[in-house]
Amino acid sequence: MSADAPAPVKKTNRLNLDVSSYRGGKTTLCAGCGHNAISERIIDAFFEMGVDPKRVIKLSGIGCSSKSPAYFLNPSHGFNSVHGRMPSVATGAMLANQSLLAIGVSGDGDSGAIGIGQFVHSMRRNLPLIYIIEDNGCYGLTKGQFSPTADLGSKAKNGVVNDLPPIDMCALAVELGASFVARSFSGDKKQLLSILKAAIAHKGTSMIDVISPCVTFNDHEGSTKSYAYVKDHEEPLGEISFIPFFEDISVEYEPGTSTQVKMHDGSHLTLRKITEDYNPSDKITAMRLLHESLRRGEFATGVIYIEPDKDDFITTLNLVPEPLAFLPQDRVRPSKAVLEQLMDGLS
Amino acid sequence: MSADAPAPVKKTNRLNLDVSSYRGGKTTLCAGCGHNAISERIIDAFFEMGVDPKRVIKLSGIGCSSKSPAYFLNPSHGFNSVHGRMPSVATGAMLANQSLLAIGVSGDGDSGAIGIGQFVHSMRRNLPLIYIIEDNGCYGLTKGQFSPTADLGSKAKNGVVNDLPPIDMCALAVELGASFVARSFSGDKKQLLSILKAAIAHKGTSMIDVISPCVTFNDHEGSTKSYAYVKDHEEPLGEISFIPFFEDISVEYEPGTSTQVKMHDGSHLTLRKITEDYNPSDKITAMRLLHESLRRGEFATGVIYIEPDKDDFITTLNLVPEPLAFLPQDRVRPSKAVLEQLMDGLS
Amino acid sequence: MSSTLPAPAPQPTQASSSVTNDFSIQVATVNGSGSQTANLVLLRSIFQMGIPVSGKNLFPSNIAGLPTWYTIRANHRGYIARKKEIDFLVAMNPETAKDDVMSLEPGRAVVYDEPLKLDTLRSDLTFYPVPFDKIVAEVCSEAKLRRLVKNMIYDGILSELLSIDLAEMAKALTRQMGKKPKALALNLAALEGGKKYAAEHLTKRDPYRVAPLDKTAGQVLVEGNAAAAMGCLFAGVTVVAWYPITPSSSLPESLISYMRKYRMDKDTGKATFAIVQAEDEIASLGMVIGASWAGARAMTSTSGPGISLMSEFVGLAYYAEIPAVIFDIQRVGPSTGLPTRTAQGDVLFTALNSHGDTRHVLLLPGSAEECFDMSIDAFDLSEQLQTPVFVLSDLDLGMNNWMSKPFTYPEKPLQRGKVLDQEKLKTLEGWGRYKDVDGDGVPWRSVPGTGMPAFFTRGSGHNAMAQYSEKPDDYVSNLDRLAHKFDTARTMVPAPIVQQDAKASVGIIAYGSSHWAVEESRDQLREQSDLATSYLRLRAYPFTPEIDDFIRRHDRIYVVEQNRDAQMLSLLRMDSDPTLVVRLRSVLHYNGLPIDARSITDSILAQEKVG
Amino acid sequence: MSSTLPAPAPQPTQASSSVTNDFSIQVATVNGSGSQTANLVLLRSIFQMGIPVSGKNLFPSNIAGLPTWYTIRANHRGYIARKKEIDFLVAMNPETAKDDVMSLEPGRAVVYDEPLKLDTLRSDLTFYPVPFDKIVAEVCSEAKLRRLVKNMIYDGILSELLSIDLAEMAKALTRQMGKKPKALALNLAALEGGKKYAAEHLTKRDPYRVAPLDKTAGQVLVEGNAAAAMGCLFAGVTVVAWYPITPSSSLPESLISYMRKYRMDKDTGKATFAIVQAEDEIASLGMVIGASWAGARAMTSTSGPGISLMSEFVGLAYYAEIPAVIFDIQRVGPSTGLPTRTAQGDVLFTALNSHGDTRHVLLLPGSAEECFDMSIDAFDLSEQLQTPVFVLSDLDLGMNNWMSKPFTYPEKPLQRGKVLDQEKLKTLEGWGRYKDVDGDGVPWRSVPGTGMPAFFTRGSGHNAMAQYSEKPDDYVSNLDRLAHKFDTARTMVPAPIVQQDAKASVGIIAYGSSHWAVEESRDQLREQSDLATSYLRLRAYPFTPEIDDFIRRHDRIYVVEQNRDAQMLSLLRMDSDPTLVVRLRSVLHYNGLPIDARSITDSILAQEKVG
Ligand SMILES: Cc1ncc(C[n+]2csc(CCOP(=O)(O)OP(=O)(O)O)c2C)c(N)n1
Ligand SMILES: Cc1ncc(C[n+]2csc(CCOP(=O)(O)OP(=O)(O)O)c2C)c(N)n1
Ligand code: SF4
Ligand code: SF4
Ligand SMILES: [Mg+2]
Ligand SMILES: [Mg+2]
Repeated sequence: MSADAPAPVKKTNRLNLDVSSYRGGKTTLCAGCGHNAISERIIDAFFEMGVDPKRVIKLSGIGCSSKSPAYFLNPSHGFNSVHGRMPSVATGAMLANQSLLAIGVSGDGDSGAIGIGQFVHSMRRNLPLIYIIEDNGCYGLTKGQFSPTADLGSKAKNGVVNDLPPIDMCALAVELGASFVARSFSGDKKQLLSILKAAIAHKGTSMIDVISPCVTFNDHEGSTKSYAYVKDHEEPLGEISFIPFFEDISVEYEPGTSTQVKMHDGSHLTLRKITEDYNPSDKITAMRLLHESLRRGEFATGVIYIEPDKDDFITTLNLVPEPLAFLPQDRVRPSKAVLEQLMDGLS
Repeated sequence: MSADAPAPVKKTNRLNLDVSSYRGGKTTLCAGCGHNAISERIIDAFFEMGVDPKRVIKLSGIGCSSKSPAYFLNPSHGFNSVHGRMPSVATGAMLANQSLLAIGVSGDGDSGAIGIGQFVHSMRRNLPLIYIIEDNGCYGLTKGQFSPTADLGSKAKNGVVNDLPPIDMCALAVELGASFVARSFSGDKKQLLSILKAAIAHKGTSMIDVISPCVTFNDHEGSTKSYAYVKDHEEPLGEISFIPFFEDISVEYEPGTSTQVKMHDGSHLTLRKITEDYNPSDKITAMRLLHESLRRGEFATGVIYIEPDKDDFITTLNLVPEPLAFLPQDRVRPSKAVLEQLMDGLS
Repeated sequence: MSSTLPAPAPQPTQASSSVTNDFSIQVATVNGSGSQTANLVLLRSIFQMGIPVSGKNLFPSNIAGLPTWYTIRANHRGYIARKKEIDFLVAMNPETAKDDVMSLEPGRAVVYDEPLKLDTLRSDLTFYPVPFDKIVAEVCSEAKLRRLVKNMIYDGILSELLSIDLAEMAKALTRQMGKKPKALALNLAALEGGKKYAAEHLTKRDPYRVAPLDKTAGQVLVEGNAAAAMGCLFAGVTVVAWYPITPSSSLPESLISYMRKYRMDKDTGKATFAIVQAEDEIASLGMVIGASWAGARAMTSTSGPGISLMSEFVGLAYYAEIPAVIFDIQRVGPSTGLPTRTAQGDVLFTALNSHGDTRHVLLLPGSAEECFDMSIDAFDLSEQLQTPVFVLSDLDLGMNNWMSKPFTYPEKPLQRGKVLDQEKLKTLEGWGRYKDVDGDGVPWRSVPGTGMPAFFTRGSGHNAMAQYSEKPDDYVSNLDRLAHKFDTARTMVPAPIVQQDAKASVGIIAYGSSHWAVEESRDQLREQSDLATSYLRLRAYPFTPEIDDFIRRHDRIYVVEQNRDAQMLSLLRMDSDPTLVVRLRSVLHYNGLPIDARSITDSILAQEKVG
Repeated sequence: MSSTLPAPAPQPTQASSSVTNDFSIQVATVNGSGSQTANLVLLRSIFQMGIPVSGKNLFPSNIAGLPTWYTIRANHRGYIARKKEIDFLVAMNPETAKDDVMSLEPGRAVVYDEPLKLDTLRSDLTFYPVPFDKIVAEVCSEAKLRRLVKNMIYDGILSELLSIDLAEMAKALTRQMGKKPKALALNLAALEGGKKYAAEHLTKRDPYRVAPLDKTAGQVLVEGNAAAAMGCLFAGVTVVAWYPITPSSSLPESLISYMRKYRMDKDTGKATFAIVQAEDEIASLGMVIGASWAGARAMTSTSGPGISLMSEFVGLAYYAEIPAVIFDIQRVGPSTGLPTRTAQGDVLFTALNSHGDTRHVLLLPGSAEECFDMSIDAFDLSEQLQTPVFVLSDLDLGMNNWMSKPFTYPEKPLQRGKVLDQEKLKTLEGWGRYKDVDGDGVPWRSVPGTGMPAFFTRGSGHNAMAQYSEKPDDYVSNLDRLAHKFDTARTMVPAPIVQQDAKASVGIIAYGSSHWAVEESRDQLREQSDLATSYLRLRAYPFTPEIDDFIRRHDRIYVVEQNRDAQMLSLLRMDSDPTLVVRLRSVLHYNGLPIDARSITDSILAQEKVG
């Protein structure tokens, strides 16, 4: 099945779970908040990919965005940590149990301001983590102050004007070595769903910056994070579709007009090109694309950079395949002989 | 005078100060440490530019590199702050008194690890600050652990191998909007001196990443931060020379073979090109250069990116020209009438 | 303080036919529904009628759609602490209406949205059903505006039921919406619509009413954070670095609007200040330290989580002796705790903040007026002592509306402390940054850009001349001088305010926003249990000698505070004369709501019984 | 502990012709000069001869070129605390030689580099000039190696002058350089060269000498940080996240080498552990919290500045009830203070760490052996209590070489605490993450990936079922349970060790590395001032009942600690029976050097005089 034929058609997925096993608690976010739409897509993606929710962990920092893990995947353990530190908590959890599938939800303030340090270093490590930034250019939960992704010159309700250029989280991620970098829009159901599904199949860090309008504080005229603006100014890299490894890919195959990226788990990501040759596996191309669309006041959306075979952090650390958390005592406490040997060395 | 005719020829500079007014305390760093060479160049640069040392403030974080401000410019106030936080302290000081000239010295651990968050945001603000990273790929002061600029695969004395790709501080700085980004080598007297002099003339943030071998912990075979390695692998962008505004520029003028950058204060930076057309004012070009030389295991040295007229943070904040620190009471405490007006509004 | 109020009059009891100017109103809505205007109009109109009043907003940690309660208390004796019992409920929120009604004491009154059918729930309450949608439809044609206007209707209803002068409501409304004539007209219509409906359809059956009084003349209504921001404005702050966090944000945000209005240079139109929203709290304090080091008056404002992050820098500022004014608008811990609930939980953490041996000056404002005054004190003390000063406010004091005397203009000029200049330099033979030339432990500082001798600023690795030193004796003498400086601070901080009752063997010690409940509780203790009490209100740390004296004068001391761990009591145990420690007892309130008098009274009486 | 030592023998006095096995040697060099090997050989050879010995390295905060002092103390009674007076000086550092010599007591001895001409400085010392360069030239042809070999020469000299068996030195040297035959040969030659020179040119004129004893049989020499690392190895730690900082780094770095040696999976050669050098301390603790939350045994190690940065996360872990083992190898504050000086200055800051109401478990190792044992206890307690546990060591204990009994293999299996599984789930009707089903305040936790019911982890904004709640009652009951859990901790932490002297009216309370100086001081007090003392050594916070009992049994209690602010005394004042507080007095040592017995003795005697 492809993103073109949306989930609802099927009643249950390959685990015979229906979509309700992927839903979460009732949202406490504002009606119309982009974050809610993203939660919906996350539910669809995990459902359609047939991921066992008990294998999933949901982590976040603090913010409206960081509240959202409570609104999807109820059967999964969740951790609403502290502001800007989701990446370190996710890192620890994955080191403890590599068999988990981690999705981290953060905000542009959470990741771009206080959390930029952990953002930088987690991108560098290529930890197995789906890292979603719900990007609304403001601090929603604290009532709309500018975040580091706010537009230069945009004006807040209290009349304060933002006088600093925005940080492009995608450009940073590419520069720092993330192996899957994408940008989408909370309102673009089809694209966001395909990207999320590809991210689930990806092995290392998938950093997805999702423009997600804050209808309460940052949906005003002239804000490039407003719903209206993004609708007009997004520049899709072309159609994206994703075929999980367990599905027949032939249907989607349209040679010539598309690049195919074979994912780590054997599934395929197809980018059907509309613009000039775009090669998502070249950093310089990715950077140029981001800089140029920024100059044009546009958002390039889609999968911007991908390096499917890059070693993830678990591989780099050469860990035993079993979860470290559950290793039995005899594998983690050396024998008495070892202690004696150590003592001899000191006597 | 140009960097080709080095300082010692002159006895005193335009302030009639001799070089001793620019020296610092006796170094406590290891003999042969790259950081010492950098201190020497800083002394020369401020002396040759005829900067009044009483106008200068020296700031740093913590590390061997961060100790070095004690070893130059004794007549200047210095602040050895906490690990990774030099940028915020420098920001506060410059906001308090914009008439000061701030030089911040940091290390690759200080700025690349714990301090990467403040690094990112200070680059973004384009604060008037000469930001020097004395880059040795390790934590010298804590005895040689890897820093985030350490080479992938390099081996520390205790046998631990670095398994993460290095962060390119110059690429980050360019991406984040620093208006003057350069790279040099502690051993390259002539180039480093010209770059420092240009930085002194520059208006916003000048970020200079200086490869500075740690002879005690990171000078071994195969370290790209070792003296030997850098000597072989640096790829200068071409000759650089700098002409302060108060000196006759005609002598240096060599049309055709060089780009001239007119600095904010009217002085000129000349890049004589040896390689293909290099345009230091284009971000994409700068990024490509950095990525490609990295791939080749080389360091591109010289001025990598420059945007001389970008507004600095003081301008952005629209501050009165006088130092805020010294404004008299009548300019900072509103009148009794104002208080009454405020009280009426509340009664 | 109520010490400035007239002698207590007997409290009216439920029995009596009418309860005038002594009851509480609770409006239960959902946040984001725009009830704020209606609630403020209600508050102000009662205030304008001369009745002492207070308003407390109990809001959730999200932006829209969750339950919010706004409680207004009117009290002729001037009690403005939270009242535990609700007398008059306005039930607008379907989600909580049932619980709200069930939790009332018998005899109370309820205005509710008719469709909720609350009257079936209990027979011992007075119910007033109101068809809000019907009324709103009549006064407001545009459907999408109705949600907002709806709230103004209950103001109209209450105007009729509680005899709140409609003219005062109109006046209060006008001052808020003056600039938006269309909205104003609409809301005025809603007000009248509500009043009209009540007059025609509801018959008054509850005892609560307001009657004009003269107890608010000359007073103002203000939030503590706004008061503190004004204090900073008049303290001549020049560099502000902050990071948003509830309940602190409204302090720097108010400050921004005041500064943009009153601190732009007349001639050039340029700013005589720099306000930076930093990337986090660590950077905020770093900027403050850098600015203070370079001679500016600098501050930051945050809440508990920010204090935790600032700890390393706080220690540096203490040892390097750099001024820094830090506002901590306290909320309950930890970071993903309840950001919209109040507490006094950072007392120990701020007093002892950072690793190593440290002690910090705390200022403890107990009123909006003190939020203003102590903001100015904070800058003076911080520069005079060359050390960080924490101003400990809290969510209740900072974000709620408080009745207050108008603030008095600071007559004392800015106290910039010992900043080295040419003359001073001459008088000192051989200046040293950390030399105690005056015997008060406070050295003379040289500021960059003044032409004064330079020095290299570091933590504790220095001698009196600010040269790097690892010598044990240099370290000890520096630490001892810092301790001595803290004793100097003891002589400079605001003294406690003592209300001594000659015949009292029981003393109460409290601080900050607990003050108002303590005042009321003391009246309750005296009038209802005739227990006489003396009262000492702490206003600062380090403790001044008055405190031990006060303890000495009483057999039992109750330390009242809003935290679980008796944090101020712990500091008192640490610092007081050891022989007095046995007299100290504790009254604790830590459920996240502002403390109320009844809880204090009950706790003290219970402990007094046990003896 | 000296309680395990034979009955005290009279101490030899300077007068007596010879002072055997009771003196201190100080080697003054510059760091980076490679003197470490020579000093360790000196230390080990004396140790191998059966004489109790300790070595303390007093080093600067840089890498090379600054003065360093290494002091070795040999003492037949087993006193291994720092000795204040230096008896035998080896002056190799021109920069400090003069001061070093001038600070000696009369009658002491000095070996010095001949060109320094120190003998002219004083006439009341015994001087031994040695032409090091001349000797080194003879034994080492390669000029560039001489700098390193030079140090071995003074070992040879001392072997002759102090009658230290050269064979033992050779043995000690071999065990260090065994793998580098060339270097070994060279250094052996230097040793002999030195001894030969001394034998031929120096005549013994000082009283100090060592003679074989049997007091070190079966003992080991080890650094506290290495001991703690071994503890973590045997505690079965699986996730380690750290950031380098002196004096902590050697703990994780020793751990890395042990883990790579003993914790690689036999069959696959893969790691049964993950050790991450994080970008900073905040990330380090974040990773530890994430790992513990996911069920791993996780730890970090740092020093004061790191603790400051971790404060926010510590509070989260306390409220969210997540295990975390945090080693704090204390140094003096603040961050740019003296990173290479020792202190016990983080006691209050760790016990009360983070904003809001918090209390943390502290373990206080007093010996290398306890560094090992308590590392294991820390993981057990942290998982059993589901809360952070701090292990407070310090630079002296962590980085210096200590004589110790060999460590005993842990018989008790890993205590993983209340981790929910299928059986348990059945027995609980309706599991709730924060339900106190066992009455000890410790709830059952569900770990992701185990198939157990999921929950959403947050700070304090939750009810017993881990659902989001802002209800006042939920908040209070959660806080009260956490307080109750801390009382449970009280029953589980290591009890203090008490040495009761029936006739003592004076008690001493101490902890951590102060222990050894206290042991010695008690002998001094008894023998020289015949003041009998009892002694309680604290080993953990929260305090157990034994402590109040101990205080009750004595009129005056001296709390000995290495900080300025009497931090443990403050905690005792906060937590003890108020009637006992008057008995508490303080003995403080905070000059950055390890505490010594004489300072304690003098301070106690002085206070006893005043009475
Ligand atoms: C240490 C700390 N500082 C500040 C805060 C207050 N705070 C909560 S959320 C937030 C910003 C949220 O912005 P963003 O991450 O963009 O999320 P959004 O609400 O916009 O979705 C801030 C500053 C906090 N919780 N902790
Ligand atoms: C908060 C904190 N963590 C750790 C340290 C210990 N520390 C001091 S310097 C340093 C790293 C220095 O590395 P770098 O910045 O590269 O400077 P270099 O010594 O290599 O010149 C560290 C980790 C500290 N001082 N403060
Ligand atoms: S405030 Fe903005 S970001 Fe937060 S929930 Fe509402 S719309 Fe979403
Ligand atoms: S350790 Fe390395 S960085 Fe530090 S002073 Fe020595 S050579 Fe320089
Ligand atoms: Mg946001
Ligand atoms: Mg470095």
